[in-house]
Amino acid sequence: MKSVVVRFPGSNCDEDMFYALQELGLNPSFVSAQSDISLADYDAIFLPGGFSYGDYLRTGAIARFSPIMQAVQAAADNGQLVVGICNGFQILTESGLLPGQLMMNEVPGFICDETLLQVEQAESAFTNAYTTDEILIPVAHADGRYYADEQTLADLESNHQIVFKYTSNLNGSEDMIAGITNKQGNVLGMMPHPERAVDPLIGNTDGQNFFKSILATVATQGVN
Amino acid sequence: MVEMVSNPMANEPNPTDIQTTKLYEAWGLTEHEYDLIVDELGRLPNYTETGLFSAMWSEHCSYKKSKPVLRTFWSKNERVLQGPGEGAGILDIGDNQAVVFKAESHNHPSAVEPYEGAATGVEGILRDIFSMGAQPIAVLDSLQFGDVTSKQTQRLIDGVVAGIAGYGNAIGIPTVGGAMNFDATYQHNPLVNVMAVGLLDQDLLHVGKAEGAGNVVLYVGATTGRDGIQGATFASAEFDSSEDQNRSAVQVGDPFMEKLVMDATIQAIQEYGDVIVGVQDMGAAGLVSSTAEMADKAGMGMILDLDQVPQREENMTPYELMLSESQERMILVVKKGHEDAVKQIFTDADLNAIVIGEVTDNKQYQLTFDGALVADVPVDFLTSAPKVELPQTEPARLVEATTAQYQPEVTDATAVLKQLLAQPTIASKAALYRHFDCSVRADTVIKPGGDAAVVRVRGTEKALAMTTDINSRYTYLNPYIGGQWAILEAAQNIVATGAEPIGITDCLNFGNPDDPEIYYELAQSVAGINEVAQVINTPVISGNVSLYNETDGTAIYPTPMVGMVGLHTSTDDITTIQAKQAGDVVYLVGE
Amino acid sequence: MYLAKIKVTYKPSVLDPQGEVIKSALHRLDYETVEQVIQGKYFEVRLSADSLAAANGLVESMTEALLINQNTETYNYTVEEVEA
Amino acid sequence: MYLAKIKVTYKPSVLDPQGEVIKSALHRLDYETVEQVIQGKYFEVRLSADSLAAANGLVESMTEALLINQNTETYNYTVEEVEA
Ligand SMILES: Nc1ncnc2c1ncn2[C@@H]1O[C@H](COP(=O)(O)OP(=O)(O)O)[C@@H](O)[C@H]1O
Repeated sequence: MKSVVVRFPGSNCDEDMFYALQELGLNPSFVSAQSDISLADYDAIFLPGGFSYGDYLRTGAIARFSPIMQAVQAAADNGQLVVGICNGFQILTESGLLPGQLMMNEVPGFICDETLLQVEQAESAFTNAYTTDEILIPVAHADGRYYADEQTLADLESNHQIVFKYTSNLNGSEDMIAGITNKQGNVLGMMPHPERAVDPLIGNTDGQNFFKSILATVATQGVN
Repeated sequence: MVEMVSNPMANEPNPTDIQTTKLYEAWGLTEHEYDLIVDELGRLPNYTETGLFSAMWSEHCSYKKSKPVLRTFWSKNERVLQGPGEGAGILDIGDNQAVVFKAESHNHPSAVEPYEGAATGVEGILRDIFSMGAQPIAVLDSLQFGDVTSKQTQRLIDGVVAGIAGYGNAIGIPTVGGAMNFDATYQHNPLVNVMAVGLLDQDLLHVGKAEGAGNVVLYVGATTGRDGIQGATFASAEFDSSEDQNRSAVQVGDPFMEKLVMDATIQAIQEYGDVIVGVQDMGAAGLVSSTAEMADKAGMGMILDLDQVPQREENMTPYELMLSESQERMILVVKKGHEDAVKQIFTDADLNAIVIGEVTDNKQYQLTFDGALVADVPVDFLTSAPKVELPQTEPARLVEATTAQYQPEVTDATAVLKQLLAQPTIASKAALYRHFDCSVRADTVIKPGGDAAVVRVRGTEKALAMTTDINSRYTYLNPYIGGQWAILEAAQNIVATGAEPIGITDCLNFGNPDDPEIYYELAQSVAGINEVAQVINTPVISGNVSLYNETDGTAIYPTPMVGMVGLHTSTDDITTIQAKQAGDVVYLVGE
Repeated sequence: MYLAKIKVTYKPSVLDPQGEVIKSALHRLDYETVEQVIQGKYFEVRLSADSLAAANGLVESMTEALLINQNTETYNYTVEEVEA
Repeated sequence: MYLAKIKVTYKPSVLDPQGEVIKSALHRLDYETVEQVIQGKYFEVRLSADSLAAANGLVESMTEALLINQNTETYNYTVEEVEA
């Protein structure tokens, strides 16, 4: 298993992600968003949270054009796992790797909290290790309201692409959506932060199984 | 490139005009101070030079009025690696690691422009931390507002909270604690104090010193615009609610740029610490204050070529370039010949990194502009404002105060408890601190909502507890005891998490010190803090002074905020505020 | 040199929470006759181009490529020639 | 019913970090002839008033009271009569 964390200018959860991957055995390294190397060697690619390019213009709008994004696109097409957390999710929707868009919270303002998520897809590449269907995961965002048109929402539902839903709608997301995958199921974006919930000292370990699921998926599929 | 239409200095008053119109008085210099300058230089200072002195001799930069009191602070023990006088203070926490912290006020800018004022307050305090070579790990605040039901206060709270969140969240340093108090005394003069805590490898410790003639002065970060010109003087003047013209002193922060500057500065120190002689952030009175202080600490001179300073606006004058408080800028002094390697780190991050001058051994502070020498003054004179000894008198209200015990009558304890809990100062602030990202970096063990916050030191068994405290009503009733209370409450909050208090910073928010009663309050509160500091072994390693917190002649309550840090040697010992289970016994300890 | 002025707004079907918040704030300030507030973005872009038609083309293409998200936003713009 | 369109921009001396970042992004996307980008806000406000002059007055006063920050921003606006 080899994983990589993409650092955009303005990423600020890159180290948190790295440590979580390291602690759970996903063998991470870093790559700069400004480089245009291939990511074909990595089983899983992580786009971390933060404020890439200051989140100026729109969240994720400028990061989407970073040189590394071509390699991310290629990896997604190739069936490797691609995970965008928070700002990473925003980058994935802006770049069209995931449908819809993340918009300003229904009540404007940044929210830092922990929230209960319903695991909607127990068998997905990112959730198969969960044994309960409700998990508590930290959230920290101002632009987390998932929006998509009706057709897209219906497709997400019927293709089983909705992986996590909020149990109470803290930001006004359509259908309480907290995280989705692409149709193939190898690209995931979610607003909550599982990487902030892996360490007993911090008081929450519900994020561990997220990473264990990815490990298990890679082990069985043997992507690389 | 823009064409230089004409010499931008052409319209500046000449030295004689400055003397006859007493322009310097509008910039905060007294006639006596001006005469000292004329004597020392042996000539009349020009416009640029007068501007340099007005900024460097302002209370904000020179502490000329508060210094006699600040000197009394106890600031040495076995842990202290760096006491007051640098960007931030530093304490040894073992394993070759150190904790770096400081508090800062941004009261006046926040009163005028709550969002940007608070945001740039966070920004400035973070720069103080990483300019020492440390990685910031946490931000705390201490906010004092007026009547919570007034629209004006609500606008201030919204702006200040959004500003702290907007900056801290984006740069990715968690805001882990703070305090928010309400009292009519702050109605027109809210207080916005922020504190930042950082972690340092002792080998990487850097201070703001410009040693070694010939070494180069490297400017890194954002371009210089006309924002915040004379901000330091502005911070050292009383507010008059009838004037709005102070508004030109507002700066806009750019957390994205600061994140790049922070990461690149820390990387440069890690990789090239041996050739980086000194590091200093540009805060109050920007370029002049940072460079002159660096030269003075090393006993050196400095010459700067202002044509090299990257400019955001056209036709800026030397005066404007030197006094601008544009944010996200740093000064590095680098051993001659090594500047290219250091520059590379910044240019790789798309940041300006430009040699603007060099260290000299003639002890003069010299500026050139458009090929001509536009300022030439002795460094040590520029950085040592004439001392001011101010008189103190015990305030009449204290002399006259009755010492009889006030006995509240409580007939319905439930009703009183409910009333207390409904007090804005006592009520939960969760709806507001929810806007602060308290868990980014994934190291926050105890979040807002407890006593002190606790942040672990990753890779070790250690953790740091931190808190800010003040009760200005106590200080108003008795400045000495109020000072004692502030530090004791901080210590109680630290101890409640299981940590040992190891040091403090402070933010001394007072009215006009020229009023002997106010100077008395200042001196007495400091004495109160100081006494307890020695008893509990928490040296005062950094701090900040904000004077002239008055509106139309009425001062705020004396508000000496204390920020304290404690050390957990084992994360196993961290205790939280929650009641753990039914049946547990409740003890009351103490007298 | 050309100056483009571009106004970007949400498509009508998209919730605009800022607009709602501002409307309530205006009501509280006694501007009670305000029926609706929409908050959008406004850009001024100075660029050189060979002709007004070329400038128009550039502005449309950069707006659609970067300045707006076509899922949720629409725009209109003007371009005028200005002094360099 | 009147429709006001209000464009708000930073005063020229105020740092516009967004504009700078967007300009660099446009350059990277090969829109190299872009010299300057300013990002501002755009509001559309629907309101009723007794006359166009009254509407103009209301718009100016609400803009200065709430929509802009007079320390850092300036604005211009138009008001037109529209169907209710
Ligand atoms: N402005 C603020 N920013 C961050 N945290 C805050 C703020 N105000 C209060 N808090 C947090 O709320 C909790 C209680 O605050 P406070 O009422 O001031 O407590 P106390 O006076 O008991 O220390 C503390 O954890 C404190 O850190």
